Amino acid sequence: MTLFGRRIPMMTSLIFWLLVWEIVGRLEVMFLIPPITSIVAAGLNLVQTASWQSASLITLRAFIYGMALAIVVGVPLGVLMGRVRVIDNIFGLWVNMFVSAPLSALVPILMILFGMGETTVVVTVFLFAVWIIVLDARAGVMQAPTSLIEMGRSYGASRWTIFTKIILLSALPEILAGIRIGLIRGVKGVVIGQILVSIIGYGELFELYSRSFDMERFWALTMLLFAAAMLLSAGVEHFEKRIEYYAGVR
Amino acid sequence: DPMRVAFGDIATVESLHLLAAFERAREKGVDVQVTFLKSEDIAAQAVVSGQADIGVGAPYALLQKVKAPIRIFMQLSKLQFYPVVNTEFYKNWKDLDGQEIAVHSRGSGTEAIMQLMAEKNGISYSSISYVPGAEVRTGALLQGNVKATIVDSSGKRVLEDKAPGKFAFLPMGDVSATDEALFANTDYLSANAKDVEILVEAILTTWREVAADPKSVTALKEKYKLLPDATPEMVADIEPYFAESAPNMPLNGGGGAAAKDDLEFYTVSGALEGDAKDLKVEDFWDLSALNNVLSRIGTK
Amino acid sequence: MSVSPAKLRDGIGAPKEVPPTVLEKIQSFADERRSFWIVVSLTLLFASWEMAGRIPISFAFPTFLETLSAFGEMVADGSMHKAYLITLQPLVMGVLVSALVGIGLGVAMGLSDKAEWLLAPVFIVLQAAPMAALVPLVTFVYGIGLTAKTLAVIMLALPVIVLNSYKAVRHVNPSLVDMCRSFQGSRVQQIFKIIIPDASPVLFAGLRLGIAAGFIGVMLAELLITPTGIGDLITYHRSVANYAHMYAAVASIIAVSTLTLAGLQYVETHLLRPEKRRK
Amino acid sequence: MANSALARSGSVKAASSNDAVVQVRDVCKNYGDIEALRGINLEFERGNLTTLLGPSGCGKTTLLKIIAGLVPATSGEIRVNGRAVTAPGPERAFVFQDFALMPWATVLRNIGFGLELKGVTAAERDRTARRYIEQVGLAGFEQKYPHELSGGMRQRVGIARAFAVNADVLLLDEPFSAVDEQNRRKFQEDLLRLVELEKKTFIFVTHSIEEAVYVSDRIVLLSPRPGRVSQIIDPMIDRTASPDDIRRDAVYLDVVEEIWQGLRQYAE
Amino acid sequence: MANSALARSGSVKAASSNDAVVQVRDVCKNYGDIEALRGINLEFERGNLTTLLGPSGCGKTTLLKIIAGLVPATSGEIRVNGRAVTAPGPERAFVFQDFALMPWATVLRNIGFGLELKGVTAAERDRTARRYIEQVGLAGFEQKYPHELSGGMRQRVGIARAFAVNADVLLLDEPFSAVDEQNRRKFQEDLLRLVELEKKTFIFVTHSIEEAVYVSDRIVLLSPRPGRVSQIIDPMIDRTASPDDIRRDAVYLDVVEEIWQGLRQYAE
Ligand SMILES: Nc1ncnc2c1ncn2[C@@H]1O[C@H](COP(=O)(O)OP(=O)(O)OP(=O)(O)O)[C@@H](O)[C@H]1O
Ligand SMILES: Nc1ncnc2c1ncn2[C@@H]1O[C@H](COP(=O)(O)OP(=O)(O)OP(=O)(O)O)[C@@H](O)[C@H]1O
Ligand SMILES: O=[N+]([O-])[O-]
Ligand SMILES: [Mg+2]
Ligand SMILES: [Mg+2]
Repeated sequence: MTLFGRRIPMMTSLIFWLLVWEIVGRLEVMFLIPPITSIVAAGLNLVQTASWQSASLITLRAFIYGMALAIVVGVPLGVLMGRVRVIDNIFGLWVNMFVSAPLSALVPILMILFGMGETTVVVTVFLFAVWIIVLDARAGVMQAPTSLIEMGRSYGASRWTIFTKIILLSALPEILAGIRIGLIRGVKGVVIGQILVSIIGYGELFELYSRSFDMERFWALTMLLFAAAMLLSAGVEHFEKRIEYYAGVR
Repeated sequence: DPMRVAFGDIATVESLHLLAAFERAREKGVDVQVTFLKSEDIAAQAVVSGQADIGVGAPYALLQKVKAPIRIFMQLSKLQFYPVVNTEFYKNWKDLDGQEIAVHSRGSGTEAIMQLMAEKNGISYSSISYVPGAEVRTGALLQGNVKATIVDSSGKRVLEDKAPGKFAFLPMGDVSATDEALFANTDYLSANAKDVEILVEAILTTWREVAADPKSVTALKEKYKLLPDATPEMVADIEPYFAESAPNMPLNGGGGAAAKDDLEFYTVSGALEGDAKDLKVEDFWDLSALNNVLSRIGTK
Repeated sequence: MSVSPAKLRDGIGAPKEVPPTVLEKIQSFADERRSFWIVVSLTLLFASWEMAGRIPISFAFPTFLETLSAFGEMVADGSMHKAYLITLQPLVMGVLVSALVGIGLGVAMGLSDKAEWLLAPVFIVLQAAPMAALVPLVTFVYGIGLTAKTLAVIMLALPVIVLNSYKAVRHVNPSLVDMCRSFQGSRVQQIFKIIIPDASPVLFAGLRLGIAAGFIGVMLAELLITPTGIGDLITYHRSVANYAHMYAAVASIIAVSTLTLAGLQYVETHLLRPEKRRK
Repeated sequence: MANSALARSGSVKAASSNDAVVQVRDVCKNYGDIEALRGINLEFERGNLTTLLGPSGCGKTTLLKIIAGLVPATSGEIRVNGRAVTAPGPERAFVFQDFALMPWATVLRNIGFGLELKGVTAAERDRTARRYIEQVGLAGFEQKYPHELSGGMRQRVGIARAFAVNADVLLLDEPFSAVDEQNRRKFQEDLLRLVELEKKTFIFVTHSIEEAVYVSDRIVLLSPRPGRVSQIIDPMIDRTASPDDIRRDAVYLDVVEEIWQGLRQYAE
Repeated sequence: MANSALARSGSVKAASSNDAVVQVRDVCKNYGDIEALRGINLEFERGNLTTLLGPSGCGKTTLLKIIAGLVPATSGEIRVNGRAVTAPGPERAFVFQDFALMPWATVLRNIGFGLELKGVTAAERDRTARRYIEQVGLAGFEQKYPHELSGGMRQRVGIARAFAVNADVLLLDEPFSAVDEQNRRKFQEDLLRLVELEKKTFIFVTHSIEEAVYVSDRIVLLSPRPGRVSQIIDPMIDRTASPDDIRRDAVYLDVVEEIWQGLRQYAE
């Protein structure tokens, strides 16, 4: 937006909304909305508590394991689906189904299969993240330009060389985009897993704070999570842009 | 091996005495590890699937259905619930005929009580909605989202405190049934008899101490550094809570008598299928550990 | 999001031209019929499910047939359709509200720089954020009833609908807009005759994503706020160890969501966009 | 031999010809820091086809859109039929390089769209649209959608739509660039026929020197960014000759060569 | 006047000329039900540039790819230097319409890619690549990525890559179609220079009649689908003349007109 001939960056409106929040909080309209300043204070306090630190560690660990699994499984499966027709036909239905299925309904089943601990949360993260990674990897591989593949063939490249030197590299931007969306979904998965499954990590803290109506800490925790999700996505996006040819492909 | 306990709730003031008892068992060399889970039913699943050794709750319906040999081995508390109505709408049990009520969850003790009361008073509800968490139901009552439900003792205190006279607590007569108990797989109980007895003894002695002096819980909290993140309001809540619940604490771990009461209560409420007479206590309880401990420390 | 056939499968290795063998005949039959692969795919999954259930891999893992019969039982005794009547209420209401408000806000953001400045960042944050964490909050304000659940659905569905509508309007073909202007179309004509029709495929895609998010939201609400509808079937049958029933309830909600989304896509391509219709 | 009436830019002959339908006066255009056009002065006469030619990015599209009123000039003014304009008007119609057809509308509706926006009744605009469908040779395709047409047919829909509103001035931005070479030749001949038929003012943008020379009454050569008028050439080709004869006409060949020599310095 | 040595297809002169580097014998190609090519017989001689010309979809690309060994013929055979081939080989190099550059590789690596696949050492392939970078006028751009280049520069990378493997036969599929008209002219002149310089066999596909006549030693006209050889024309243009003189040469103009008359029936 431009105001008085000057461009105002878009994200500055968040400052405006935080101000509105502060005022609403100060007016004590709702106990749910404490002033931002006290949320920040609670947040500074929160990060020093042992319970937050251990919850963060647990959450982070579940997230990293789940994501690693999603990438390790998702990328190869997507690549295979993109290259092998039969595999695509067999898995296509399920991948397309689960990418938009209400996985939150599946979590109760995961709990009784994988236990009430971290494993279930890891599996939840995996399930939230993996499908989009598969789909994007598949799309990337299928979009590898025919002419690049023919170019490789015409210069005598073996199938394997074409696969590694041309197809995979062509697919890299899509694969990364899939991972970025997968990361965001993974964050949602780790939270949903923790609050549905078992009272571990952030799930426990959320439950604790909301039961004791400790809104300052509740919001502080929420905002820390939101910020982490945004930072994560911005981080991958930055990495995507650093791949020199990205601009050329897009 | 550690003794893995699945607790179907987060740690609050109301479980301080149990936490203290776990600490004592630990002092005696039992490596108790507690996992706090979202709900009792999940805790029960954990025991069934072998992810936990001991669960906390009263999963009678599960015990009857599931193939795994799970047995209750001691009672921790009895149902201490208070049917409550908003006096703007209802005054007594008869008023609830054909009305909607809210209870904790399907098959829970709270539903059992309400069904039992309906039967005793010759009424039936139009529908039952499930609202887990006594404090949630308390809040819902205060906000007017629910007009008739059943709450726990701290909910009762909150209601009396925040809206004196607005709510009426309906008479229940004589109901005695387990609210929370400890249960485990029979294999576990026989293989770890010594540890289980240490745990039972630690709980019974703690219970007896608390019953004798409800204020001692605060000291226990300090001693074992329990609930380190508790807010001042929570701490202030400790004494009144235990003062109120002390008289009702089972000091002998329930045992056969409690089991019989439960079978009767839960068949009437519909959580258990069949006739109470035909159900055998041995299919639900394993009394050996409790009896061994009681023979050592005596009954009260 | 549809399963499109691998277009470039002939990229490597030249296909040979020889008379078709039986295998190739099956292959060409399979290529022509998507339903063939759907059947193969379903059969494989159900067969492996059945086998895993018979081993069994877990005490809580019913076989496919047990689950199917549990499903039949719940359909027969009416508990299934009763549950759906309850679950669909907050879902439908939440999605309707999100669609109306979301498309409205999104289109406004697409058309006006001021609205964009004010709202886009908020929804960008909400979209990336794990909104599930906020579901417990709505119970504080809206209690445990239909309103709270509807709100949970809205919280999950709205951001994605808003952002897609916004993107849709921003990505309208600028030369179509120029074309309309060059024929002196008014702003209203521009919006209703060019921008909205041109944006409608993306608007619809956003709606589909919103509905998918709404299903997640309603299941969260029914598992977190109070167990009703399908959420109640899931929690109740779990608590009494009726695992086959529990699986049937979960599978049914996933199937219903998938069919809803597929149906919507069908409606979109077959009724709205002539250029996407298959001849 | 070559009738290259080289009028250096700036030699304004504004007042002289009152037949100028479109006058461009001192038009400059900056996009932020980018100076796209600098001091453009031009006149376009009724019944004439003028081509804007120049290297890529020199501002041909920008100038055309400024005349159309789609893009505001940074300074200077545009007069159409003597009146200054800053917005699109009914006397000008634009033909877009990418056709700008509505994919959700039939050929008939696309062609009648300009009339639809003006509030002309359905019956009347259908009648008009059908007349132009006939004229551009699309009879029988009324109910087809754009995706069912070839590139050339789509472009004809775009042209018919512009004709249907009966504007005085037709602005065409590389209308044949998406059409393959062989069809393009045919289109050029069609265009000449249309210029003959409808006494309108055509302003045409192309990259092709041959095309420009073949179809234009006048060619305006623009210099690279910032675009200025570097040369104005009136090919003076005898259009009564057959296409083949025109293409081997010495005048034609001289003009092509002259322009090529002028532009080749800008090629890479 | 016009030296239109109209050789009807089928008049095989195979045995006669032993100088034919590439021989196409009775090649047919069906894509499923679609018959793309029917009974093609052609020979391509060393040092010559032959153009395949024909309406869109007539099978020009298909024929080129069959010669390259990228697409198998349904029947018939291709002989290169006397040996039948069915797969790509080092004696043929392909230049792609869309350049087919690897976006993740620098100009240097792209140009050296053919050598890289052959297992040539890094030092050696860099040396060769640099020589051709020089030759196509891209010196200084070695470390750039394709997206940093203009369309014309990208095409030159594609051409340099094909030259770098030192194949006998160069197959070019509309190499200039993505280059703008003015740069295209320059490219055509460059191409003629390269044909002169490197004594290779060029097989060239284009849509542009002028381009074909301007650059070719021989033009093969294909009929619409199923593609058959409908005419073979040897323009016999004196290439020692200047580009401008060539373009106004009567022979040149006659051949263009003759081809145009042959093809216009296929235009829409
Ligand atoms: N909306 C815009 N914002 C910023 N710069 C622009 C914009 N439109 C055009 N330009 C710049 O203005 C210059 C002229 O652009 P214009 O499209 O008018 O050139 P053109 O002569 O039509 O080019 P081409 O032959 O490639 O169509 C270019 O350098 C272009 O990058
Ligand atoms: N992979 C394929 N599968 C099926 N049909 C194909 C395939 N490739 C080409 N065709 C068909 O074969 C015919 C010849 O195609 P080809 O691309 O060789 O024509 P072309 O002369 O190069 O056309 P253009 O001038 O448009 O490049 C066309 O009708 C085309 O639709
Ligand atoms: O514990 N409750 O029964 O709510
Ligand atoms: Mg332009
Ligand atoms: Mg082709």
